[in-house]
Amino acid sequence: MAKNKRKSIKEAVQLINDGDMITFSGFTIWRRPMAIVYEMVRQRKKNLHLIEVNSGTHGEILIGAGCVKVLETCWIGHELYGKVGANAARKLKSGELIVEDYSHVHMIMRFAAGAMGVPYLPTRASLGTDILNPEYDALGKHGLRDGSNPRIPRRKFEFLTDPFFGEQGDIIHVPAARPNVCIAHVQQVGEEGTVRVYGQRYSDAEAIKAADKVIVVAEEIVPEEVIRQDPTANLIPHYLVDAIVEQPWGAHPTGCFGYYEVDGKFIRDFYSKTKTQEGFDAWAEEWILKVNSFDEYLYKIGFRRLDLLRANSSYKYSTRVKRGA
Amino acid sequence: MAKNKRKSIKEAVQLINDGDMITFSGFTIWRRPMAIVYEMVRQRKKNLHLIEVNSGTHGEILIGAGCVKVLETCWIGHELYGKVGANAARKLKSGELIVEDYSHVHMIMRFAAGAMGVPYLPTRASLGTDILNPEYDALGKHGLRDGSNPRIPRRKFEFLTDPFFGEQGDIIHVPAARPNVCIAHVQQVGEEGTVRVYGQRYSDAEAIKAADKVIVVAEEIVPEEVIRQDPTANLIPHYLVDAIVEQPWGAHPTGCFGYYEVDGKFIRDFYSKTKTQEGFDAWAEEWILKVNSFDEYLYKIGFRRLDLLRANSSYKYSTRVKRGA
Amino acid sequence: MRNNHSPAQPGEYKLIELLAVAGAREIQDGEVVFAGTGLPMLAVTLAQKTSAPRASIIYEAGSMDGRPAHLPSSVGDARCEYRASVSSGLLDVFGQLQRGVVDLAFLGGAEIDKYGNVNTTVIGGDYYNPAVRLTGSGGNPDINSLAKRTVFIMVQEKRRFKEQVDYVTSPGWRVKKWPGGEWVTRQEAFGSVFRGGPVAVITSMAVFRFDEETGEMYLDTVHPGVTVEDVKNNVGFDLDVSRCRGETSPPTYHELHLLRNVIDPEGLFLGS
Amino acid sequence: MRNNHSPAQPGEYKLIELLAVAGAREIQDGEVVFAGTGLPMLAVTLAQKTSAPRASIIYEAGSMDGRPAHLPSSVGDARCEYRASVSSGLLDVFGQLQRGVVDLAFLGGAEIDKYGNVNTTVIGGDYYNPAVRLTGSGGNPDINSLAKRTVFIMVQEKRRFKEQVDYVTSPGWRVKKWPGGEWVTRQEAFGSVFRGGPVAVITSMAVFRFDEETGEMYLDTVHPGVTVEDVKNNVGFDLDVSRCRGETSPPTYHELHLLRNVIDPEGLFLGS
Repeated sequence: MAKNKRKSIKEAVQLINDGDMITFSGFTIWRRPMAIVYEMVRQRKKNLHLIEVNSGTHGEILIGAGCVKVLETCWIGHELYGKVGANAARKLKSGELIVEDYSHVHMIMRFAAGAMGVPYLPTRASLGTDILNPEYDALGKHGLRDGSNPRIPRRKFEFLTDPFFGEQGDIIHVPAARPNVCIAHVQQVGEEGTVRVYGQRYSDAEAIKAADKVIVVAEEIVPEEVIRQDPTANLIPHYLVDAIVEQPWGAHPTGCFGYYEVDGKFIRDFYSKTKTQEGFDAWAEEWILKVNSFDEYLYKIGFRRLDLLRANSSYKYSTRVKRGA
Repeated sequence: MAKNKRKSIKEAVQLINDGDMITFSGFTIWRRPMAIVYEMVRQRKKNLHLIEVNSGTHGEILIGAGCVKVLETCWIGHELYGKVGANAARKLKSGELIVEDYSHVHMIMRFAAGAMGVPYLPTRASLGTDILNPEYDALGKHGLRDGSNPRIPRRKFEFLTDPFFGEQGDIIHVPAARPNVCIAHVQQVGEEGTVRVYGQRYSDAEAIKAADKVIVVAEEIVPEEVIRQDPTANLIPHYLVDAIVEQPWGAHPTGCFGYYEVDGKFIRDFYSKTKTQEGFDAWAEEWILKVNSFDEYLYKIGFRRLDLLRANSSYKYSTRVKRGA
Repeated sequence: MRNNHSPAQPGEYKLIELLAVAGAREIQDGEVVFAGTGLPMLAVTLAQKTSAPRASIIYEAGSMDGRPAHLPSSVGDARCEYRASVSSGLLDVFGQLQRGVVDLAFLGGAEIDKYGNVNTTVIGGDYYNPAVRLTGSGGNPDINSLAKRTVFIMVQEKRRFKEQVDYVTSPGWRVKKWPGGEWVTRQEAFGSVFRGGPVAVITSMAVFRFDEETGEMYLDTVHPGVTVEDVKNNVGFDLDVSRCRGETSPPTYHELHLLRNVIDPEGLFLGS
Repeated sequence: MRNNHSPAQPGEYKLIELLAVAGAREIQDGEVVFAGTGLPMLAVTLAQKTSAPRASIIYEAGSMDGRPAHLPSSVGDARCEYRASVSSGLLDVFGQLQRGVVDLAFLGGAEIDKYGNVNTTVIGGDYYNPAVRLTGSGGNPDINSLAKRTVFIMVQEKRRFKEQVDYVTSPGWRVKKWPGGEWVTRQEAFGSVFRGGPVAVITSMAVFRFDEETGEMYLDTVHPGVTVEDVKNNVGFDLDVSRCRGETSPPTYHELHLLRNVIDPEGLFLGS
């Protein structure tokens, strides 16, 4: 019934403009839209403002490649496979990257506010921390809270008290996240755009609903009439989705519940290369710029490795890949 | 593993105290915990403060029976089967019942605030309506906003503006709903208390999480290890549930997705009796006070009627009951 | 043999069928519509089966773009979520509404005034001791205040079309700004979230619209067999009839077929 | 044959095994525990298999009371939600946390000060141009500030145990009240949502607790083979050692068996 939303990865990335505020599906190193991220680097996107509940390997790639000007998040790293975001740390110190720190609850509430169409939400998380220190307002310090960009709030926080129940202690208002684009990797999408996520849904619903434009990459595009047989299992209605792309393994090296495992070895290798800019550049040359497409990238990784990562159909993760030290 | 939470309907109702603030699962005439409601009338609960996203037949029964002092909601009626809440209207006019009007969005946000542990949430719904008229603050007018009951907020609303994006127009803060007890009727509950709802979840998650004490009545108590085979299909973790009761047909005459239809004829008959207090009293005598248990009530309704209401397993509603005029 | 798409004649259709058809014609293809129980359901479902196959319907209990095999009796009905894109709950759908996803709202009302303010709460007497206590607001004011356009479908009676409603449940084009209570335009009250407002009132006698400047209701079309004078006699305020475009288009035979045999064969809202 | 429940001897267990066991002993049966990645997972899983079978674990990516068949490598891992009561997302679990459901938090940190303020953001230099930029807060301050008790598990080094941390990522017993920045007690900062705070810091050398009056850290037990002097030499502030109760209880053979053969046979956190 709906108009044809199907796009190639290249076409989908053309929907993203330089300077856009961007967010993503997933959590740290799980279900990140890597196929799109690699193509963003190939298309040399610039001055992006990443706003994420938490970041991870995908953020480190975009930051290392110089696509990112601002990162608003609570965390960046690679979990067990790389303890910090080395590209972000280097570019923060060189002044190329502005990092705005919020806590995890602050960020999820910012996205919930964006998703619900209100300018802020109240919370009581992380009182007494330097996250709330007015001197550590990075966007403010860089003069970006002057109202000229309507997506950047004029303050980092507001402090209030409760007039309803006479409760003591501060309430913090956190401003809505209002990204231009959300790029999501999910397990299944219907032909009209209905989104189904298997396993933990992280902050996907809030990220998608907060954004003005939504690009969904799925392991599989499935018949809309099939995905609608159990609408309670679906996360996002088709009318909120602008573009759909089918890309099996499209979240590699991050993991995808029910489909494949995190490729820890690949991420650990990436992390080790990111300790210098030269190291990252060489990695990006090899894994992004010298390969023309995600299919070519998969070919380079090889069937043997991918098949080891493939999830057991009962457990929903791989029982064959070696994970330990 | 968990302690035994299984209770009889009588025992579960003993967990509810006179004067408690109470909320329910469901929506208008769908999935209301009727078996518990009937027993509340039998146990002659008093001075209850109902706080509901919307009310329906269950609220009309408690109000008609004189159990309720305050009703905070956006709506009371019986959908197609009775256009207003006649007991509520009568007792409002006689001064026996205090009705506090909020809108649907206000109420769901009040419960979301309660569920998330914040004293209020912001919204922009229903500006310019008399719901916001300070003269129509029923709890305030009755002197109940003096802070003596910690569950009753000191104001009905607060009006603010947005400091983050420079948006014009008022933002309303609505106070959290903080009920003592939520009584929920659901399709399935695990032996440890894990709740699964099939079909629309209405405002069940928010109602349950906002309450301090949670009583769950289910069509079926199922093995915890079975309900945990698909945790993404579950709504509420076991540790939030205090008591579980198994009662097939326990939402009759309201409907239960996948199990049975709304009994429109029964509700229409009830509604017609509620036009006078005498009519209601006679109905309550016949259907509540003269029957000792919900099983006896079901026997009185009869297999033939119940079986017609039974849902088709594909459609999830009855295709055999006559619904039209 | 008569053309299926030709208009039916007076006497060949019921009033409620005319209202459903008039409602359906307000929907543009591809729109996201938020509809209440009853006539709005008939109108939206009819539109999906005729001119607006890509319209999506949200019902406030939590279903999005359901494709019911049988007409739902209320928004909480299991029938609403049959083959829906998503079925969840109130926080999801009202959040989307507040976010600005909804193009058109389809709602009912007991009373309306010349600015489109609607009352479904109390009639007569005092708020605390009314002559008639109704259901309360439900989602009416939320849906109406946060959608881009609203269409009301109502019974036409003089006592229901008032200079000023007894209680503003759902906001029209001139409203009070609380907590002060000063009269302002809808645009002023809503500020940044102003997205539009009531565009049509479809009643048992006519279709009304609102002046863009003054926000006042005017007569757009009268239903076949109804005169402008009849309408004036059933409106409790001074009604602008100068812009009446003539008659409301009647249902086609095809539309009647769909309503009677496909959409509501059980006579749930159409009656038997 | 030696008793499975008798204590293992120094040299028979690794430090990380001791830490996991010390962590597990902080958990009461039936508690709701919110745990971070790594050692906290070992501690909680061990407790569930020994003294606290009815403890439930929440992981911040959205799983509640999972019963993993294989040890998760991070909180987003599919293994977390195996046989969980509910698997959903961040808004759900953080909402429950803020609502007051969580009894105990299990977290890590890079630096800590004598009031239990923890830093995982920047070390050295200036906030805007630090010597070391770490991951940022994650959920550490949220979980610590909204649970009833918090246990930190950390590496013990003098440079990590500071008079004052370079950046307060996660709040201890004396914190700054923003936006003014005046030092206040944790109770004053949190007001109505004060529920408790850090109760223990388990490090590679010892277990520390906090004075109820002053909020200052003191030495509770030293690990087998570690002296009080060793600990003092690895703390950058004046440490109260007067209340030291002696040695941290070592793992039992049964606990070591569970950790090595049942909980982490892949050596994910225990190593090979």
